Amino acid sequence: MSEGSKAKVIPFSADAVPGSTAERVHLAEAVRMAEAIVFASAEPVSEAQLEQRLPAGAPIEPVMAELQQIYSRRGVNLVRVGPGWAFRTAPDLAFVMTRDAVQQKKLSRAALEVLAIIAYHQPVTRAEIEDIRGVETSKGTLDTLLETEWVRMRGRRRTPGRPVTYGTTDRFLDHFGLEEIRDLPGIEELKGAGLLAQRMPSNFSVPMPPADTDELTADEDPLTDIDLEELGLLTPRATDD
Amino acid sequence: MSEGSKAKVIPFSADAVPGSTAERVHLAEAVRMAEAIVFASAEPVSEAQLEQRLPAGAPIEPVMAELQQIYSRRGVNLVRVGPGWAFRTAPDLAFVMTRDAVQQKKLSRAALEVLAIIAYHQPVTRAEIEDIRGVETSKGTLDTLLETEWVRMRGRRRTPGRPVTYGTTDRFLDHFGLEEIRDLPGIEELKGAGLLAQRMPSNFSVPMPPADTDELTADEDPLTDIDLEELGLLTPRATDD
Amino acid sequence: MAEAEKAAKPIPMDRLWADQAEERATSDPELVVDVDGFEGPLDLLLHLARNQKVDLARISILALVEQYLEFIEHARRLRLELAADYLVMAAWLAYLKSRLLIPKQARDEGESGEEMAAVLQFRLKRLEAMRDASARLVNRNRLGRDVFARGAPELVIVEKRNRYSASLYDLLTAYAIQRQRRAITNVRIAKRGVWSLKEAREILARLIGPTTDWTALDRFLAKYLAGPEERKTALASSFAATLELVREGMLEVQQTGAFAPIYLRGRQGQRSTEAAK
Repeated sequence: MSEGSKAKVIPFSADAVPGSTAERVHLAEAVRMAEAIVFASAEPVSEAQLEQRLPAGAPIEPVMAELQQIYSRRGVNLVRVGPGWAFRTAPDLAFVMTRDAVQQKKLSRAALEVLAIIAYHQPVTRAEIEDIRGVETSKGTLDTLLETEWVRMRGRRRTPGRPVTYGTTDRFLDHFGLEEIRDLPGIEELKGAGLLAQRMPSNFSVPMPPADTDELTADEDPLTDIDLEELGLLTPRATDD
Repeated sequence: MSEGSKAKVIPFSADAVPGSTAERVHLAEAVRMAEAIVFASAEPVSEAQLEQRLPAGAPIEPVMAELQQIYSRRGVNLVRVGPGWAFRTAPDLAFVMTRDAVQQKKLSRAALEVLAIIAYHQPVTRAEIEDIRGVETSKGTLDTLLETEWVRMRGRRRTPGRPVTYGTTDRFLDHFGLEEIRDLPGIEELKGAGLLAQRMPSNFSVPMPPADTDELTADEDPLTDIDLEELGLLTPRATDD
Repeated sequence: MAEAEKAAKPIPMDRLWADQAEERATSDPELVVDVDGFEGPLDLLLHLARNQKVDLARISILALVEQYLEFIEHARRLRLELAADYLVMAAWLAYLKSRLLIPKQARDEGESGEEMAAVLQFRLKRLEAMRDASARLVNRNRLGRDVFARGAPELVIVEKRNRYSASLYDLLTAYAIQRQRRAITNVRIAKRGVWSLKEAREILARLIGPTTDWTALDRFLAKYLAGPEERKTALASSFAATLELVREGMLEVQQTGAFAPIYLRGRQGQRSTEAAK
């Protein structure tokens, strides 16, 4: 134990309740018992149960009040759960109770292609992506891209079937070190970098994405909650809501 | 750790212990986190697990020492169990807790004796156990002990026949409220009296059971899958596996 | 054996153990023991040693040996079946007794009686120590009996997360390769490397529609036959298409000999069809 650590101990104050020394000792003992009982119980412990198990005459209310006070600033709090008492992790520490299991994954070639098409051609529908790539895009690929949070559903195209349009996110810009989406290299830069052949068919072009990817284009409708429900991204609301 | 949670984590400098107010606040926060993590678990939490979940650089040792100190006189204590930490109700409150006691399978006298021999003499082979007891050990007795998960096969002795060696588990420590094997009652005196030796010692330099019961001794080999198969603890693998 | 036991009024071993044999005074007229209750001869010896009510260190091994041999003798008289272990121990103890009683000879080999006795003493002490240890162990504050773990452990939520990595270079390469591949594929399609039957049929139907004169197939297609590579596929497809159109009654076809030019014309009517034949 380090020498300096005692100073940092947040004391459990046993003298919160006035009274004679003997009374305080008894109260402190009852507090310890209640603490152990609630700790070991699989279910919240009711005051009636506590009364049965604490020494006769132990004043349940001040005992539990004291215990709650003791734990109020600790990593674990004493809380009321229904008719009983239970210990629960302090709400502000909920994050330590979740453990991330991060798996490094490389995007598949197909996913990279789709991602690039979404970046350059946004807002773009799935059918349009397929038209550009000449092959079907599996749902898995789009799901993966949505999971990366680099791609999002932007809205719905105002055409028959109202297909969802996809676009990139700020996280995308962040990850790829772009200040704005228009920083994506154009056709000449791609040629210059040797990524595109010098001689491309005359009708070949690389589109310029919209300056502001957050703004919907004229032929897009915003996604509504109903849309999100349909897409399985929102659980349907209770009807009485 | 998730991106979101990073924001909440206060970074730690390893030498934060005796220092500025800010450092003390950080230590107190780490204490709360460790408290929440260990309190939430019924099983001991290893220091390795704690290290993973506390802010990077949080000094585990002073954090746990402080937490142990905080809880030393409470109805619930922080105890060390082998490589881990756990909260357990205070032993002096056993009388209040009888209601929670679960009916435990009663071990036979023979099983208890074998358990003690394994605990005090580990690593120990079945032949050595039999030598101490002067009687054969029924397979059922060892099975029962293995079933309790207090005893495990540790490895194989590097002697002819390569007999299996037995030792205790962390669960054994937890069940009997021991920090480590060196805390077994009377082990020092027994060692001093030469009673933990296989043969009557001519000199009294009797080696102690290793502090780290998980580490194989110089004359032990680890158990392999083949060994476990032989011992009927693993089903033989399919050949095409 | 069961009968013999009954006759001997055996003392249940449990009780013997529980009492630590303390109250089972040596005043008992004779040693009556349920041998089944013992965990082997060493256990029996330990029990007998304890009956001496002295520290094992100061125990009289000779007295102990005699008691054991007496017990075995007694059991034999009662025709108790004893496990071989007990008999082996008896033989060894008889030998030990002889060594203890007969002074060590100068040329004696092996252990002296005292050394053998010391070993026995050691083994008894060691067994007793383990027995005491097991008692101390079970009387500790045990988890689930005296000491308790958190009754309602809170779950640690494991969030499985994938972190994806890709560089801008990966992204652009994938895009460029993909777009380029498609662009070139499109160009090839524009060249129409292969005539499909459907295409040939469309072209034929379009070309022959207004024509009533016999025309060589080659000439119809002349302007489509860009190079020698296309000629074969165009010819094959359009010939197949021709046959299809003839069968459907839209075309008439004639050829004067093998490998001679094939002449086509739009169908003129029933009469001309017969004439063509």
